[in-house]
Amino acid sequence: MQPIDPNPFLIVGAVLFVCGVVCMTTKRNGIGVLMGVELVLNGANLNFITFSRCTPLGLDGQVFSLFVIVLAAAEAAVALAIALNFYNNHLTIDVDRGDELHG
Amino acid sequence: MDSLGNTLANLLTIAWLLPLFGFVVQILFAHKWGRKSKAAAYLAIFCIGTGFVCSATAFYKWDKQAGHLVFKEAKPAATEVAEPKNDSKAEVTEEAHPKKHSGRQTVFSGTFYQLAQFGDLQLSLDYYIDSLTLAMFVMVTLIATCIHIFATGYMSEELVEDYVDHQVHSHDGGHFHRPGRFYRFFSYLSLFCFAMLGLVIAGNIFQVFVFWELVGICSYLLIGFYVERHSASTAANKAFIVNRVGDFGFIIGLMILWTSFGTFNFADQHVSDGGVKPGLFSMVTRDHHGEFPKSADGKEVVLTTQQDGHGAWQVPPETSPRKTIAYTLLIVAGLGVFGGCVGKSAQFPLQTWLPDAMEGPTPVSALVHSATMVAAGVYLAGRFYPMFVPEVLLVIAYVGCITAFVAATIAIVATDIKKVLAYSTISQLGYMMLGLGVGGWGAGLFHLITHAFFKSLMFLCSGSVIAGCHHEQEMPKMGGLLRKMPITALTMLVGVIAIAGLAIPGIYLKFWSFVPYLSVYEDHGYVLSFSGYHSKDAILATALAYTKLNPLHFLLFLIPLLTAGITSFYMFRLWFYTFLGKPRDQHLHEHVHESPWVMTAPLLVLSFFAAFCALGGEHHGSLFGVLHHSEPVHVHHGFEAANSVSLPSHQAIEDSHASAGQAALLAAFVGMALSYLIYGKGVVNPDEIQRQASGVHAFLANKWGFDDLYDVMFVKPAHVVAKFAAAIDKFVFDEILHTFVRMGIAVSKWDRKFDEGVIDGIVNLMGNSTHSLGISLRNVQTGKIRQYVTFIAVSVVTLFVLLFALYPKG
Amino acid sequence: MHDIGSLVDQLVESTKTSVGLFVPELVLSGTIVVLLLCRILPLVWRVPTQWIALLGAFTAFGWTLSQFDQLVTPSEALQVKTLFTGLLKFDEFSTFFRMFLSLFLILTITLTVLTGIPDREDAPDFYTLLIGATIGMMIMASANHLLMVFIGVEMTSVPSYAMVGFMKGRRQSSEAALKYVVYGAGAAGVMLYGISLLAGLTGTGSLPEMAERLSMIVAQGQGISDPTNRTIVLASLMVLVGLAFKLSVFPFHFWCPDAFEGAAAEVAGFLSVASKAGAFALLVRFGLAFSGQSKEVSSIAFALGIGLGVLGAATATFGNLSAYGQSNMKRLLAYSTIAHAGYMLMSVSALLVLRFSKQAGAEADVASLSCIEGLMYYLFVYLFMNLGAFAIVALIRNQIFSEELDDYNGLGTQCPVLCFGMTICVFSLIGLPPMGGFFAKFAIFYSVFKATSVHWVMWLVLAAGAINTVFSLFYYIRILKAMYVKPRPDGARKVTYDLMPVGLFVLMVCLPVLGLGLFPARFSETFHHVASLLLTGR
Amino acid sequence: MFSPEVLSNLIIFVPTIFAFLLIFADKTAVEFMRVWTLVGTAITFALSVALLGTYAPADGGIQQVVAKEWISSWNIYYRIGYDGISLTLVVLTGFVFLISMLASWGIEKHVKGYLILFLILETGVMGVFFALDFFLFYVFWEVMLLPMYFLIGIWGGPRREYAAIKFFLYTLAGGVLMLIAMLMYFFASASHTGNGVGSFNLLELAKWAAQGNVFSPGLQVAGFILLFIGFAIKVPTFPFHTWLPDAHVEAPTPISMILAGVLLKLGGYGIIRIAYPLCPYGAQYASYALVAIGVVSIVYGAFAALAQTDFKRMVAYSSVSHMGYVLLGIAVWKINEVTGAAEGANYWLMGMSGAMFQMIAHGVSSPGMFFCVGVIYDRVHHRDLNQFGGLAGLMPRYSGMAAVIFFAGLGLPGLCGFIGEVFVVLSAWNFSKTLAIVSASGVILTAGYILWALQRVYLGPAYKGPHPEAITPMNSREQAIGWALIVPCFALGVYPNFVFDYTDKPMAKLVRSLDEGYQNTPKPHGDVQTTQK
Repeated sequence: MQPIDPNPFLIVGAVLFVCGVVCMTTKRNGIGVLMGVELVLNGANLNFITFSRCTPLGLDGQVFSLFVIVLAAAEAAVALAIALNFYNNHLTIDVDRGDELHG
Repeated sequence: MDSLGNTLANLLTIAWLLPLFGFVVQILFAHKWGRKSKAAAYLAIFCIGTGFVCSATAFYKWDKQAGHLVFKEAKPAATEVAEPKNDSKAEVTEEAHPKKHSGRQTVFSGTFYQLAQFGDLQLSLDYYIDSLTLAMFVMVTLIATCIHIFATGYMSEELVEDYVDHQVHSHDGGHFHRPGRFYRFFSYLSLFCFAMLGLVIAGNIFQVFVFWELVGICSYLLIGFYVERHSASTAANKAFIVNRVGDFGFIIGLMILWTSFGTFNFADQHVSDGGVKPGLFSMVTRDHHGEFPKSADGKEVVLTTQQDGHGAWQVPPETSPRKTIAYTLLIVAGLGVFGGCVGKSAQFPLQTWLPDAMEGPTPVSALVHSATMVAAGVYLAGRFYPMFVPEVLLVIAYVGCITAFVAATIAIVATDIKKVLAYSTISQLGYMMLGLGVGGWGAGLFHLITHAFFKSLMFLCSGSVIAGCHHEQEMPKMGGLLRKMPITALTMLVGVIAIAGLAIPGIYLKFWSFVPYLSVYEDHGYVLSFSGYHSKDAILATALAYTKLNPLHFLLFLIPLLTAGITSFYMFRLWFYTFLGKPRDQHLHEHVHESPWVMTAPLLVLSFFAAFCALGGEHHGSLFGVLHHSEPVHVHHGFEAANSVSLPSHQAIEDSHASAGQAALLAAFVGMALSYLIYGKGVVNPDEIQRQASGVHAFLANKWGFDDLYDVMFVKPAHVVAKFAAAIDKFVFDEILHTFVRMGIAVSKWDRKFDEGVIDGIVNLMGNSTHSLGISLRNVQTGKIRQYVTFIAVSVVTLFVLLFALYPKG
Repeated sequence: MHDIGSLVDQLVESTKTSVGLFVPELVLSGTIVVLLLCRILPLVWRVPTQWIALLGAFTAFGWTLSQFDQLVTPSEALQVKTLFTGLLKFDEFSTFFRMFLSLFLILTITLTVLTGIPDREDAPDFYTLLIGATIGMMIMASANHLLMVFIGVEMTSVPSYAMVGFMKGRRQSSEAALKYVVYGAGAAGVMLYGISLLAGLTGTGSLPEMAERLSMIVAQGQGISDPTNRTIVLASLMVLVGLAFKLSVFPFHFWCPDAFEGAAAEVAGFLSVASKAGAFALLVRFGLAFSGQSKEVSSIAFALGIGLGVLGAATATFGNLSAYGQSNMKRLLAYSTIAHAGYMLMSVSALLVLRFSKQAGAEADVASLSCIEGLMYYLFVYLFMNLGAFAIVALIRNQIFSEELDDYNGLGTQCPVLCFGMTICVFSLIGLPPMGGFFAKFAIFYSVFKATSVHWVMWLVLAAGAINTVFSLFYYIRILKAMYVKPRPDGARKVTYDLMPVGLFVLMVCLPVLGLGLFPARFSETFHHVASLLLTGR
Repeated sequence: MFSPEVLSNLIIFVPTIFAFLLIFADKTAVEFMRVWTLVGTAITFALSVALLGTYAPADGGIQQVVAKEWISSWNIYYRIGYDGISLTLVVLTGFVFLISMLASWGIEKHVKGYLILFLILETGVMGVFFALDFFLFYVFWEVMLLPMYFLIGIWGGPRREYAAIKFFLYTLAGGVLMLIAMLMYFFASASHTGNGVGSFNLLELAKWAAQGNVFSPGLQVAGFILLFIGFAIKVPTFPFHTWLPDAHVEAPTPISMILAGVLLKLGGYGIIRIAYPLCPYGAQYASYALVAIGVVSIVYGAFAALAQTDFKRMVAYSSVSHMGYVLLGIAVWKINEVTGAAEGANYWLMGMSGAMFQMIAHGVSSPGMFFCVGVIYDRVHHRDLNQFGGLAGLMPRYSGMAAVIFFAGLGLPGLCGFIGEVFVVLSAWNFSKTLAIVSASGVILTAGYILWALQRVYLGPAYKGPHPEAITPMNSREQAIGWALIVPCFALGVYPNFVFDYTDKPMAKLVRSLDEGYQNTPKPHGDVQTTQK
């Protein structure tokens, strides 16, 4: 395997991460927020893959990303279920409408 | 301790504790005997009477030891002792050992029990018995017995289930009804006797303070005996609190003594390891010139804490550790203790409580507020005399002088019979203080004893009058009572003559030789007079000698002399006003009656003593001789100081005696004469003068023609001065007192505000601010999930930046 | 390069030994399976679900207990080792937490039995979630690898989200769950990103290896200004964010009050204690991973320690002050848990400060022992007192159908046992002797106090701790005031309840609270022992 | 009959045992429970008297009777023991609880809970007096807090919530400070215990403090300030006193009696037993400030009392004033600025002993005063000083007793209040003339507020307030309490050696060791005793 420059990949990962965070903070739609989460996780995933290639991390990195994908799926499932439940109760998935609990 | 000492201690202790026993029994059981029972009175009389017997016995035993000053057994012994008294040179050697007289011990001290001990500091209840103690004991128990008996009659109105207090009105406007409190009165009296005797027997200044407070509280209880009367309870409070002001000084004095001397004991003490610990009086000694041993710079007084081979106390050598006290501290300590005396003896400027204290029943005024408790201040000043330096004595003299004069002038205008006597008491106490202050130790205490007799007599007489007049105390409503109450009137006259100091000079005393114990005087010329003359004479003589030595302080003789005249004036005014002339209130007069024997008998007894107790005066009199026994050593020689006040020696006093005595007598006669002209003869209408003096009308010509003269020369100035003094008393001293009280209350209010506002406020503020901070923190928790997530990102960045910004370098 | 055969052998061998020591988790997993199956197996369906869950929990507890016992007694019966090729660490420390968690599981299940949440229909799901979360926490406590760190956190979180939203029909519940899941996912994402950076920079995921590499890397760099080092710090920080979220440390606590208020009290009690226990275990492990010879790494860890101390102080203060205005009991207790996390964080901070100070030596080691000991003691007491408080809130809710503080007025005479239990728990939470909370707090202050000799900031931390004890009084006392001092409103309904099981449960929770205060010696010694074993790193 | 070991443990735990058994009592058997509790307190009192009998005053040292290991890894022991200082206070505690129990008969609300808390409180107080291990001391110290909170909070007056939490807050804050000081000493002693763990043993710590080289001056000063504030809150001295009026006013009568009679003494006891012996240098360093605080408390408390219109509040402030004497007496430690040795050590000893006596005396007189307030409050249900009057006629026996007790508070010779006050004041001159004079002025103010109150309440023609029909003479239970209070008032006032016999030797020993401790402590450079005047 020929060595590659990890920096572009890492930069993309970082961008993904930041995009995810921005998405989470700006989206009012619950699904949108969850998508932001996915972006964040995948930003990290990209890092793992990159590092598995460029550092002694090796295969561990790939295993990491596999687990992350699985867990992200599980989390997404639960999150969607909760979102659905929220919708059932509030008839909206605008997260800003959930402001009964505060103070 | 030899057997005589033990005997004396035991006898006096019995006399001292019996009233306490009486008190306890009465307070616990008297209410069971019923309100109509006189048993409490009998018990109290029994206790105090037995106390008198014990005291008298003790006195007799002591006298036997000391050389038969009073009770002679054989003539030779008497002359032997009596003669050297006049020979001051012969006494020099003897007086070097103060506790010994004629080689015999006359001072006895010891300890009852120890209160506490801290290292070598110890506090105990001690006794200190010398002739002064004994004289006081006999005086107090005797007078108290008389007053107890008198009170049995006087207070008999209380022997009812339903007592009507005419001075108190209940809600519905009627008079106040309450159960009688006969037994309560006697229990308080017993407690007072106990406290007073304890004060006298006390062997250390701390113990004096203890009983000082106790007599104070008894006085409080007795003044406030009619608790329902607001004036009474206020007067009681005033008395106690004003006394406490004096005690404040007393405590400061105590603190200084305790810290500088390490002991409170008057007498030396035998400590457990066999040594002797010097008492206060042993530590402050003067040389033959009256000088203290001083340190090199002259500012410190070195205490004599080491005994030489003969048992005399002397300054320890330079090499060994010395105890010293700054001379200024000694002054402050003296002033402090005297401050206590000022309060207790109602001296200027704390005299205001005593007139108010007349709210108490009259026997109380007679016992507590004339004869005994108020005299305790004088007693203490006398007892503590060795510790007073000349500067303190000067202050004492001036205080006494001012008090005597101010009170006397006020007494001129007083119309309440008891008030007159009260002011008179204050004035006489001022005399005593003056006597002590000018170096007349014996003179001051002499007057204390004589005054006790005649003043208690007069108070009882006034009590008899008041009882006879159905609790009317205003003299303007009396008059012409002589015929209705002869015994009272005559005994009162004895008192009046005694206090005025009237005498018939030059009568030889052969006449008296049938009285066995008086035969000692038979060879000497003697003025025929009652007790007051002698003692006042002694004080004025000392004062004259003093002003000769210290011309700067000439007022210390002139004012007392003037006061002697005023005293005579107002006392006779009282007597004339009350007993002579026409009845001014016919209705009252009709119901007046002489008091029963239970009240008049004590009057007779007391009048006997008021007349004759000072027989022989200060030259040959047994009373003065007895007191003289306890005189502090240094007094005899006086004190000559170049840059300070000097004190007269006995010789100097003796030299001034004749002139002072004549002057005083003259003043007394003038006073009496004026009084007679105005009140007795009615030459001038007192009411008229009063009106003029009050300035309501213009000056009125008097038909007798003498009016103007009297008025301008005597009455008006006197009244003006009196009014002024009264006003000063009322508007200045009372005002100062009230201002202090108001200030105190204001401060306390401020204090309360401060407490509730500031301190609590700070606490509450802290509480509230944290609380409101907590509440406001709730706003951070907006409930918006998107904000929360934003916080995550912001926080991470912030923490990252912070971590680097504050990262510990290196 | 190993040949594949020996690798496989190694794997098999490792798995064999590992599985033997992993039995408790496996038992719990089996329980989950049974619970999931029970709906379709009628025979099993007849058995009440909670008994199955309890059985599993008890087995796990017993097993971990025996493991723990064998580990701490000096014998060769069990050895400290890493499991599954170094993914998990099997030592006294982790075993303690596993035991702790399974004990807590038992108590929680018992509580749910008493309160009747969930109902028969939902019970298998609920217990599945509960046990699943517990397994996640156990993994957190024994994680030895960054992957396991992430998996543990996620395994804990995901069931927790569901449990918070378990009361499906309630608006608040769904809102709380949504907030929790979004917040949790965000935090997990940040954490994961940090993990990826850390793993990438060090080239390994294993914590011990990472420590060695770190010291090498950092030593090569040019101090803190070096980009690599900065990245490492940032990455560590991001990992800590994930933990901070679990611990509800200020400023990552926002989810906590909302989630707790929305969730059932039982769930809140479970989350407040259990996830904290796992997270703290992880935090300690993660912190200790910085151990190494390098001064630079130590100084980073030291700085982190100071930072944690400040955060701890801030958390305690924030938690206590925010609790002032609360009227809902669950919300009030949520803030209280935040405050307590702050106290516990102080001891971790003290640990790092002491361990990584420049004058580190034998004395500092002894001192850092006391930090871990204090933390463990605190957690142990906290288990009982906080669970007790939440449990009583749940039990009272079943009586008065309210969790509002105002509705507690005058309850003291109506249900004395519950109120008395609450009193004990509250006094313990305040930290008054003779309750266990006092000794726990004492132990923490003790360790912070030791750290004051290293750095002055720790004085501030200590002062904050002391002041917070006073602050906390205000709102805790409000509970007591409501129950005892205020009168019961006239119209309030009478409360009747069966004394027996409830009383027993309250006793079961409160007695340890008292006992831990009166006789702390036994436990404190054990924890001391565990701490020393952990630190000597056998 | 019993060994001291058994006796002291019994004294601590008999109340708890009684409280525990009370749990099983029937809620409605109110009278039985009261008698039961009374028996419990009586037994405790009897035991404490018995223990006093076994104490040998010849030895000034502390008799340590139990030292059982409690938490070994921390070197914490269940270590109890006593000397004359603690023992007199133990007897006082037994006494005050006994009479307070008698005074508790009027409590009708939740009697069972009240009695249980009452007994637990007694255990806490006794434990504090017996504890010789700092940790144990702290534990008992805080244990008292809990029942006290409820006793005020549940059975108190209208503002009881505020008062209870204020009390709780102050005391807890003080406790936290004490905790920190405790840890400081624990660590500082680590190098001297042999096993490197540190010590909570008060005896050992005091011994090391006396050696002087163990605890640095800085530590001693810091430790002393923390400890002092902790205890001063309890005493209470200005400016930490504002909890007291509220707590007193709101607490029910028996609890006020205990609060004033016993709990305040804990502060003084803590200063004597812990703050001073552990920090001789710090104590000496702060002595001028301490004396000043004491004096300010005396005067300030008296002024505040003068301004009150609430009877109970006035009595509460009088406690502030009276307890000021305690602090003043303890603090009058003058040293020779060259040698560092105590100057006029005997005066200091006198101050200390006076303070000790004042604690006992105040422990008798101030419950008495609160009892007097309580008696009338029970009848007419108000406490406005301006709305009384004439009680002397209506309730003569009560008024007589009240007069005696208030005079004891006033410091009348022959009654207990006098000795302590006057000893303390006398000892103060040696320390500072100015402050001594100010403290002496307290006598005037005290007379002022007490007499004024007496006049307004007892004297005068008629009762002015509401419920005149409710004024009835004291019943026999109240009379018994009154007598029980009056007898020691007199006994202590006439024969103070009832106390001094027991406290003399320990106090002398304490003064000696403090003196040594200060001299042995190496002084920081440039510190030329700036605090001394």
